[in-house]
Amino acid sequence: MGERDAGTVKMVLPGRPEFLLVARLATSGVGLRADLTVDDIEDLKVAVAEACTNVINHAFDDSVKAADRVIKLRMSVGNGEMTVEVEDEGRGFDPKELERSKRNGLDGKGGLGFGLMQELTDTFRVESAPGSGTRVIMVKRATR
Amino acid sequence: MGERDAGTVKMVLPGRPEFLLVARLATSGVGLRADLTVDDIEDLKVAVAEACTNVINHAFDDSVKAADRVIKLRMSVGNGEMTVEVEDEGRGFDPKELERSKRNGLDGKGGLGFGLMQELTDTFRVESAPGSGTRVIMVKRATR
Amino acid sequence: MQEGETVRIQTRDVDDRTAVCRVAGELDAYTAPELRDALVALVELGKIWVVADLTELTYLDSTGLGILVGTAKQCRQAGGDLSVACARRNLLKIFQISGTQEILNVVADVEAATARLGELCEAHSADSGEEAT
Amino acid sequence: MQEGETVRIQTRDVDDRTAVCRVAGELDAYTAPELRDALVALVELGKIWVVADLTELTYLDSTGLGILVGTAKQCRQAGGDLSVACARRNLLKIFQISGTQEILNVVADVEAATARLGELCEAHSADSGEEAT
Ligand SMILES: Nc1ncnc2c1ncn2[C@@H]1O[C@H](COP(=O)(O)OP(=O)(O)O)[C@@H](O)[C@H]1O
Ligand SMILES: Nc1ncnc2c1ncn2[C@@H]1O[C@H](COP(=O)(O)OP(=O)(O)O)[C@@H](O)[C@H]1O
Repeated sequence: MGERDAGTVKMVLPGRPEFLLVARLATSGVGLRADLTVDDIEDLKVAVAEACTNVINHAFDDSVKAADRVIKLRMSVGNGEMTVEVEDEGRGFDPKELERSKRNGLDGKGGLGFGLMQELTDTFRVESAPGSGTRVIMVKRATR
Repeated sequence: MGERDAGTVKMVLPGRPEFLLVARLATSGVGLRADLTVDDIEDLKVAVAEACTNVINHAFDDSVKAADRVIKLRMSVGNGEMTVEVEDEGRGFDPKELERSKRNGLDGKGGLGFGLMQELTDTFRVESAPGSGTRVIMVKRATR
Repeated sequence: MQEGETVRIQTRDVDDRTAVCRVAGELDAYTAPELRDALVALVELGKIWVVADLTELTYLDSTGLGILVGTAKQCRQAGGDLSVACARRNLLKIFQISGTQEILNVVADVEAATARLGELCEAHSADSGEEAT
Repeated sequence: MQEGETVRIQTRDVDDRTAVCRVAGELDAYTAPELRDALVALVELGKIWVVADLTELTYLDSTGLGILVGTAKQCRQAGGDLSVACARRNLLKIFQISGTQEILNVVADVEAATARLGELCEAHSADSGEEAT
């Protein structure tokens, strides 16, 4: 099914915690159509939620109007895998800082989110730079 | 919660049956945030799926490329209700024809989809004209 | 079972003219073709008395209704009928507002559906008998 | 219960220093504040031995983990500890890859978690005893 029925779902969600559920449910729905297993879908739901939670927690300065704090999701199915992109037009950051924050782990401030995204997906990439927004790209392969 | 947490979720889905599930799941997620009851959410899921099924079945001529056959969904929460708009840029039709097709009911060809949308929502409106796409607007009030 | 994990269809013969078709999961325009094929095959095999067991179905819309109504007609044309077993509130509402409760002989469970088909069969034989006299 | 129908939290005292906090449903950045408030209140009331019963939790991510780790630290600072009861595969994976299995004393059920806290309490008393001598 994965190969024949390639397709892309795009979403724009308010960057607020109450809409994380919608991101997870959409991930479930697209994941089923990508022939992911139930376990793989659970993993991807967490990875997607982590990326969205980061947008909510880190992307926007207080100056940004509520209506402009949005999360853009792009989920595509095809070639036996599911790809999710989570994008914001927020403050961005230097991904090189990640290594440092990762080492802090749970004891420091953060780093856990990206760690989970990396472990729970097959491919994981962050594109970001201070002042130019952030895009996280994650791929989960259908294993059945 | 409904009043404070107003917000809008926008989606673009491929106009194909396998993505109806994604539309229903998103409806569930937003419905929960709109404080709809489980029964009201079930009703709205059917109404949304009917509108999407119509896009899949009726909106596009064979000449339209697969990538352009999309369903646009807009779900918003606020004022104790949830509003869903289902839109396509397909062939459109004359809503006046609806009354006729409704009378045919199950015995004729169709009319059932719009009938269900009307019965399962609190407010229901169709905007369409031949050649200019279709938009269905449905409102479900939170009863709890 | 997770929501949306497609539809699951099982058919079971009761006698050479009667079968129960159990439809679990979600029935929409994506999963409906599978049910349509199963029901067409059933009627072609001469099962013209069909119980559609929807007691484990969680989602139904006009596409599924269309298939059930179409099958009911086919059955009746062949001298049989169809009865739906369903007790879920959200689905009963769909039968009700679409006005298909009677045409589909909607009852609460498979036992009642089988009994309903028995009644219809008897009425049918009686009719034929009357015509014959 | 429908997916996403929020989190449900129940706390139950075992003795004047021990409590079980049962967290069912989904724990994300939306529902986590409710758990944080419940756990903070518990520790403030002197319940420094806490079982976090996640056996009916279906979703957990870094926000929930952060609250559990924070509470475990608070408990330990006050001379107690926290133990998580959880047997769901997808959640165990989250504890495992985040390296929080040990710090959170993750075990399979409430009984094992209570036993684990008992051990830790004894070890603690023994330590204090040693220190005292
Ligand atoms: N969307 C984003 N916009 C701006 N900064 C971000 C974004 N996502 C992550 N970051 C930065 O990367 C850091 C590490 O993120 P993460 O690993 O998820 O841990 P945490 O969110 O717990 O800090 C964050 O603390 C933040 O500084
Ligand atoms: N999105 C659409 N684009 C074009 N035509 C539509 C659209 N939605 C509905 N229609 C027209 O309205 C008619 C009635 O729709 P409906 O009540 O859902 O019944 P059915 O889909 O079973 O025909 C359809 O047969 C079709 O001609």
